[in-house]
Amino acid sequence: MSYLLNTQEDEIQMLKSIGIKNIEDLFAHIPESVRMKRLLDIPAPMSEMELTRHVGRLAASNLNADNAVCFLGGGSYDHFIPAVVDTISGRSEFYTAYTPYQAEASQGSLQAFFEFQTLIAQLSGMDISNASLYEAGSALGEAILMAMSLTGRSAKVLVADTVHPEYKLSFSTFLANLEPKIETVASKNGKVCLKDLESKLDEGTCCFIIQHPNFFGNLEDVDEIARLVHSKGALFVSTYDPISLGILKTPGDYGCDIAVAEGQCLGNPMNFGGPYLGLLSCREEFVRKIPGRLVGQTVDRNGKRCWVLTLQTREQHIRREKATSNICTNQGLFALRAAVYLAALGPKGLQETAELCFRKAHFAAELLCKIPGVTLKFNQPFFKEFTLELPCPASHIIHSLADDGFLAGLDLARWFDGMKNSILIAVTEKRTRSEIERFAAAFAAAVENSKSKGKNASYKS
Amino acid sequence: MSYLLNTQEDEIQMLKSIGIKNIEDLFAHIPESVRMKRLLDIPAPMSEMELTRHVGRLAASNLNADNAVCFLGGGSYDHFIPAVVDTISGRSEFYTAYTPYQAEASQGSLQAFFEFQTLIAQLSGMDISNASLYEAGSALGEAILMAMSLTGRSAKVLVADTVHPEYKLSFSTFLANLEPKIETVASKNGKVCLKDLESKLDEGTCCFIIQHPNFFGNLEDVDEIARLVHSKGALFVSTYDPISLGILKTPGDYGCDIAVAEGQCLGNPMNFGGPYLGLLSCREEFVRKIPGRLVGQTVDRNGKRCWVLTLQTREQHIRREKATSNICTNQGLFALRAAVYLAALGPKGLQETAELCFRKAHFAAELLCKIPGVTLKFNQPFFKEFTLELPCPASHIIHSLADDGFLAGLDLARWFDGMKNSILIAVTEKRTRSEIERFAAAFAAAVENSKSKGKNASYKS
Amino acid sequence: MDKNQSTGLLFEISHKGRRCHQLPECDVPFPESSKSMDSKYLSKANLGLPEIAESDLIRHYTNLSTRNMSIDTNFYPLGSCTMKYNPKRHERLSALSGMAHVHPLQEDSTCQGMLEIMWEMQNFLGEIAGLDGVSLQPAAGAHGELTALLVAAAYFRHRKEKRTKVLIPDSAHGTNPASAAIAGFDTVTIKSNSEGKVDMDDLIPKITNETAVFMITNPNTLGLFDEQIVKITDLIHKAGGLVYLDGANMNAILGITRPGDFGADMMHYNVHKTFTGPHGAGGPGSGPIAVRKQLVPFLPSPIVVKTNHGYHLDYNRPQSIGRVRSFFGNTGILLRGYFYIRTLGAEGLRKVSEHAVLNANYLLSKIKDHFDVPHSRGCMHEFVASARNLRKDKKISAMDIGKRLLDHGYHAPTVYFPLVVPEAMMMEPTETESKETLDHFAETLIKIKNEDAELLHHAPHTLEISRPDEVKAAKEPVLRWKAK
Amino acid sequence: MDKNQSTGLLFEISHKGRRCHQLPECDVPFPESSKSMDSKYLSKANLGLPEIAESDLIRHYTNLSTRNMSIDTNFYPLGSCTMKYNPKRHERLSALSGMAHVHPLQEDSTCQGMLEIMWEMQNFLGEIAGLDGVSLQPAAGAHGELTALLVAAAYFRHRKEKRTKVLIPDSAHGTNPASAAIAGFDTVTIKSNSEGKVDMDDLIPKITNETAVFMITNPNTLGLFDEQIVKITDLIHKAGGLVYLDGANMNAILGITRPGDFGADMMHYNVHKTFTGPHGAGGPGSGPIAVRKQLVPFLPSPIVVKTNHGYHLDYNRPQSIGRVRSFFGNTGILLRGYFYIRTLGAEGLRKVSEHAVLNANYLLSKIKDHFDVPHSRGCMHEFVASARNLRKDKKISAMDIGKRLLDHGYHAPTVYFPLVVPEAMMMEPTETESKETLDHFAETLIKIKNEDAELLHHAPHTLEISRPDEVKAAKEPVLRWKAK
Ligand SMILES: Cc1ncc(COP(=O)(O)O)c(C=O)c1O
Ligand SMILES: Cc1ncc(COP(=O)(O)O)c(C=O)c1O
Repeated sequence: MSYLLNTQEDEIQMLKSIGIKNIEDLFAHIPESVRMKRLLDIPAPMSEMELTRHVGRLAASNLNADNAVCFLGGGSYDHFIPAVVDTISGRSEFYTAYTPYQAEASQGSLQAFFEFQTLIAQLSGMDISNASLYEAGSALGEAILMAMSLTGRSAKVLVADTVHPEYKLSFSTFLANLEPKIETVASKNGKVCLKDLESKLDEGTCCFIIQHPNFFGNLEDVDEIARLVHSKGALFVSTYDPISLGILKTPGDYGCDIAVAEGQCLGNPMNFGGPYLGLLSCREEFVRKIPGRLVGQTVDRNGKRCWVLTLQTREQHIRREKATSNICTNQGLFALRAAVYLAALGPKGLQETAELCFRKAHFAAELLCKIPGVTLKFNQPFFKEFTLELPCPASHIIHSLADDGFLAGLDLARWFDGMKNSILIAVTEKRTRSEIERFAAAFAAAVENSKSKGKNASYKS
Repeated sequence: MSYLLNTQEDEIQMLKSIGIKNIEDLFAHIPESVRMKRLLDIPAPMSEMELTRHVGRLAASNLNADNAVCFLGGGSYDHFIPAVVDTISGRSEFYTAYTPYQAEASQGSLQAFFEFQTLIAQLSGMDISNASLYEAGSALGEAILMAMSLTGRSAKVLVADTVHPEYKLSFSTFLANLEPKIETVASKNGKVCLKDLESKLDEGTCCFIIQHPNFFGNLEDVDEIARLVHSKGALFVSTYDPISLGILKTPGDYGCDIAVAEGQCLGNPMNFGGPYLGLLSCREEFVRKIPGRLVGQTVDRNGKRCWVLTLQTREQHIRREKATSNICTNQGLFALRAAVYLAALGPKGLQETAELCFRKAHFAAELLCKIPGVTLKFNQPFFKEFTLELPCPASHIIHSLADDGFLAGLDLARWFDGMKNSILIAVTEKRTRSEIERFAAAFAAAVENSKSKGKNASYKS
Repeated sequence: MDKNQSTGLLFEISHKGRRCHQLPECDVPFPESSKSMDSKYLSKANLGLPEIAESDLIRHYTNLSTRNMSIDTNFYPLGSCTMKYNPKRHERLSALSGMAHVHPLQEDSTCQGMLEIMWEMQNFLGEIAGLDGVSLQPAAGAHGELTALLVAAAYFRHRKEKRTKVLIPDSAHGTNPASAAIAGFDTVTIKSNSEGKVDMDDLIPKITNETAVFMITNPNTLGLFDEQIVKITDLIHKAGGLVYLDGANMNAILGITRPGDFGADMMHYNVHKTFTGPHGAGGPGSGPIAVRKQLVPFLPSPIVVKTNHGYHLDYNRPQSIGRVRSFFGNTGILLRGYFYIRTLGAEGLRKVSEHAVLNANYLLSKIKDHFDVPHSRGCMHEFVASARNLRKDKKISAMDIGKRLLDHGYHAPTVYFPLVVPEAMMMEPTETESKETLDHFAETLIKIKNEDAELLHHAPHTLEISRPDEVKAAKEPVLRWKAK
Repeated sequence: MDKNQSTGLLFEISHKGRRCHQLPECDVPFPESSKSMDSKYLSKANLGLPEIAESDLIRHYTNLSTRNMSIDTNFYPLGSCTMKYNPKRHERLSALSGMAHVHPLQEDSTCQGMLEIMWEMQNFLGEIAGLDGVSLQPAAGAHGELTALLVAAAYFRHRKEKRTKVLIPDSAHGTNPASAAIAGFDTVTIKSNSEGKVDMDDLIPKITNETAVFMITNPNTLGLFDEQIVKITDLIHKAGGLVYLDGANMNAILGITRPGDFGADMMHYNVHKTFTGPHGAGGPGSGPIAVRKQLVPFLPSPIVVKTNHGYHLDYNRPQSIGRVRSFFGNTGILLRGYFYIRTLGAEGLRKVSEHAVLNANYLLSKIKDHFDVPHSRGCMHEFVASARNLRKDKKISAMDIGKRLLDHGYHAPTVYFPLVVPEAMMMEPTETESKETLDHFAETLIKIKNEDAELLHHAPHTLEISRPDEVKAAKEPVLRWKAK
């Protein structure tokens, strides 16, 4: 198998034109000592028919949101993806183009990204957005760099311990060799402890990072937090759930300075973790510190409106080590998908989606809490995700529900010792009443079962 | 749910411009007596999410060539469809365009159809091809009309009884109210009985229709047949399997006058029977009698090569009752798919595909014939399909193999009494050795089982 | 962003030795038996198929595609063709393995989901038609016409009535007379009156005891609903004939009035028009027919029936005309029609027609002071303007206007049909276009009308090609590429 | 066939009350608890998202798409970007439910198929690199650079070595210094010599006991394989430093030579280049890294391991730097890379590089008598021509030539990079283009060179737009649409 075009006859003519005898001569200047004397150890080639069969078999072996009912969230969600999103992102001219360096030959993508920037700014209630970053975790890293250079403070970064653990791990690694130390603000009953925040905020603090709704599903006291953070001249960085903005107020509404989000939920498949879509929007005055690509409007020679990549003096290919970020390839196609998704939903669609998530999540929570020994871990307002305390290890429930065809939720013991019996459950607009009811029934059975098991044998999960 | 664009505000303005009060007024001239006073009795509307769930459930309930292993043929085959075929036929500009009446705005499709006509002519070894007909059965009807007007004979149409029964039924209905009577030429050991053919051919015979490889999978004595048919001045109409031409000689090679085929196997899914693709190609001199669309090459005002629909004086919209055919909408998109398929395979690909079919079919036949009581019904050379004689009703085997995840083959009792124990089995290039071996094993078990059952209870299928 | 690259013919860009689709090694031993194939059967020469690599193949067709106008890129007011939007969810769902890869000859028990859909579809189409029985078998509208006429012939044969004539208005689509001829009938043309409707004075004397079928398109090809319909159908019925409705224009009357209710005994649907099957640059379509009770026994076989053992295909129909094609029908298009009907529901279907008619009347209101529209009263989902005066005054033809519209990114209306209107321009906006689009289109039409005639004669000026030489194409037909 | 229709901004074609995606009625009772949501959390104003119907949405984007050049429509010799053909089977297979809809936090036991692929992918990339450990986590090349440098920093920290400097050739891509800075290192620039390779006289004195990493792109951004590489890596190793290979140019050396074998200790891949992930007009990419044994413990977590209970994600890696992003990685692009590698096999991969280099050298041979190519000796998969003389003689810049190429349906080469060549035009044809395409491209280039300078200054002349005013864009940035 190969995708080559040139045949042996072509090869001969081409070598002649080049003035060499055989293909090996092309590599003559590579030191003999480091040239490979054998073939790579890679399995034999496969025709399309064989590959299709092989991959089909592997795919069939994975539980997924189509062959199972998904209540698993924690930053990646099974929202419905309208067919139009796939149709449009499937246009060759969009997905087989490179970054739009040649504006004249890229107006399609440039306009689409300009629309994306506008949509994200509108959605988040901020002034401006960039053209995408990798995903939420690294985007928070970029936001912190931004905050440092904006505030000139580099001593301390504060983060709520209700932020997604993987986000925290990501930006901590990101900052590992830079000045600021990262301090965690404790939580109380599943949300930021304002006292602890107040005590930790100081003149050296460049920013405070929250997630809202937070990792456990709870809503934070965003207004109070904004007040506290700003009172110390720090920047307020909030990580939001784009879908939640169908009913919740925007980061802009509550005084956020840099808004970050995971855009997967906007028409992008869960893809076992990627590609995803890092969203970053902020105040207009931060424009020259913003990381990543920016598309700007201008006019051509004839005064016709058009779009170009702009403010590139921020970027690595011009600024090199002084760039605001090292990002080059970003998430173009997924930004396009998110734009199509938001345009397809429109204001009413987003609101209805958010309301369905909200109502179904609360319906599910009520049903599940009817199970003896199962309670909401925090009594806080939540949106589409909530944490349950179980009378048994979450891992038991998750394993046994997998056999029943459910992706049951997230075992919090993965990151939090002492949360062995806590499970995080997400409910999207896709879940029907009957799915939720079947889920609750299977859940109850699993709890029963595990408790009884628990009595005699006390095996490790 | 609706796909309407105009809102109530729009409606009001539009009604004003029209000069009426409300939408009902638009229908005022429809006699009150025949206006509907109620809503249609149609189920409640469904959102995309609901429809997707509903259709997904129904689809999952169907056995198909993806979730089962397909040995079922009889005119519709599970050949592999390369991804490029779907990608190209998925281009909006191809599948959401109408018949290319406006050549200037349709050069894409027109060139693609011109290429299709060339490909089918090349493939079948004939001079020219039209731009597609519905499917093979009705295409044979069109071929007969053609033959009648070409030969000026309308007394008799001869057809081999080894032609697909549904094709025969189709063109018989087609000709029901026209002059010619249709006579069947008997078969001997699974192929045309030349004696019977000779005896039935006469000066009133306009054409003789065969299928090669024939319905039972066997190859016909095409050269002898051609000689006989032409000796009586009749036309030789042959129905071929396009895939078989990777190794078998073409209708053109064996002196066929009008070549017809089912083009489903050329990159088109089985679709529970349609849309399919009727192929018709013939000698150059028949051009003004050919049914259906024809794309021709010409030049534009500036002498640039281009393509148009041509010889439309044959067609219904000009000729009305005198047209060569009543066809209007044909199978454009599937002709495109077939063209892409043939171009993707190329000469080697088609040959390799045919060889794989041939070898795997023969391998399967040998394995199956090792089962006690199972034999080849005809000892004739065959291509990818063959008929087995079983020691039990085919229907039993088919039912029980369905439970094992096989589409086992075709119960010939469906059309031929006295063939209760005969099954027609097709093997395409997609079938792997292990699938064939598992099939043979399951087949053996089913035969065993059915025989023993047969002994005590002799239930009807 | 096509620049004439990779759009030579496949055969011209073919290059010896290139491959796209490649196949696996054969994994079965070379069977004894297969040796036995006599060389007399085997192919002689190379088939001369092109040899092209995957990347070039994709570039070839992707660039070709951009030389088409289409619904997804342009407003396409092609009269009589109902070029409405094709929902993308239909493409996604009809591609599911459980839909696309079901074999037509599977046992009923293994495809209950498919049969359920087809059974429901039969009922939906019967209900919308106001008729009693449905066959989903015909592959397109013309095929439906022929099938229904064959049903009528069988019905009369069964009744031992010798009826040989089919009456067809002069405004009818060409497929009507063509279908009648193949069905073995003689056609009799009925004139249109000054209003573009059936001329009763011409019709009445032509109704005789030889009259088999009267084929009417209603709304007719002028986009007018012929309110004489009840009277007409009565007359035909009294004379013992049957009335056929050409359903190409059903988009105007869904849930508003039903053919069965106004006297039609048989009809076809164009699922690819009314129920939005993509047109695929010329098909596939689907042309199911609905008929009145007395004709049901004669419908093609099989038909889907529901029993308490589930759904199955009923072949046991002794009076059936048989088959008009192999296998079930153009299922893939029927599926899209089913998805559409289930998406819209009864209200939605009615709104389709309300807005199809609203849009046509609105467009008419915008242009009627500028273009001559001979039969504008009672316009339904489309109307036919005429360039006859423009032709007289400025030598501007309907074709000129159509071609010039292309320069503005609009597909041309249907021109020179129906034949009863000179210089006809038949415009059908459909319900899936916005007021803004119609406003811009109307402005453009009016602008064009006032453009210099020369400019129009040579239009289009901005497309891939200028006007093709159709005469040359027909005089010296070149229907295929030939190796030099 | 786009005619400027429906390509106003989404916000300009928005129309109050229009809908595209509509949702079902809520099927659950209004829950008690939900009432308890305090209004202080709830949104105030309308978000101002556009309101567009499905048909207009599709038309908008379909028409927009035709304003792009792309691999599927045009030859795209954009140097350093490896714009090779993206096989369609990859799109089909990565869209399977069992691939696209797998949740990243599922239990390992429920996604063994996915883990098997990722485990194999780790091994493939290790083998191709000649290195010992692989992390699939980085989202793109730059992310891979940063990740590897963080690994290096952790390694030195672990060894209690204070090494603060990263040496980078002046021909390096901008992401190298940018990544080094974020990883907390100081960058030291190394000059290129007259041959466009590392200037050893400049390098050697700059190697000190503070040297942490030497970052090299080899083949370098001039498309040259620096044969000093073994000597260089020895020197760095002797000084206790590590060598990083920027793998953007791996398309030139697959199976020919391995970074690990010529002394690199760390590298990143651009799966979206070398292993043909579609570029998506700017991503997504995937930038996995491979490292030498001593660095493996510091790689990000998790890593896929195979045990006799199947595959699982190993998080238990105490020395790991942690995560560089949430979740596993850009799996969707890794899948495409896996499909590609499985399709080609060892021979196929080697042939990719052989033909990538063959094509570049062939193109070079066609134009080198017409264009000045400062460093043509030992050209690999790409080369850099210079318009400096044209600029002097005819005032024709690299940009002018690039823009003019667009008029001929070719995407421009990479211009003004690398910085070490004035008026640089970096051309990378890749292996998925034919000799014919390269011939036509070369002819066109030569033709353009001899065109009138004025014509070139104002090129392109045939595209959607003429040259944009970039200065205005940066001076008065307009980064979003605003309601008037
Ligand atoms: C009025 C009318 N009748 C019949 C037909 C024929 O339908 P089809 O093209 O589906 O065969 C058409 C469509 O072209 C039509 O417009
Ligand atoms: C030489 C080189 N290094 C690094 C990169 C950065 O890779 P990515 O764009 O995937 O972040 C690129 C691609 O632009 C490159 O060409």
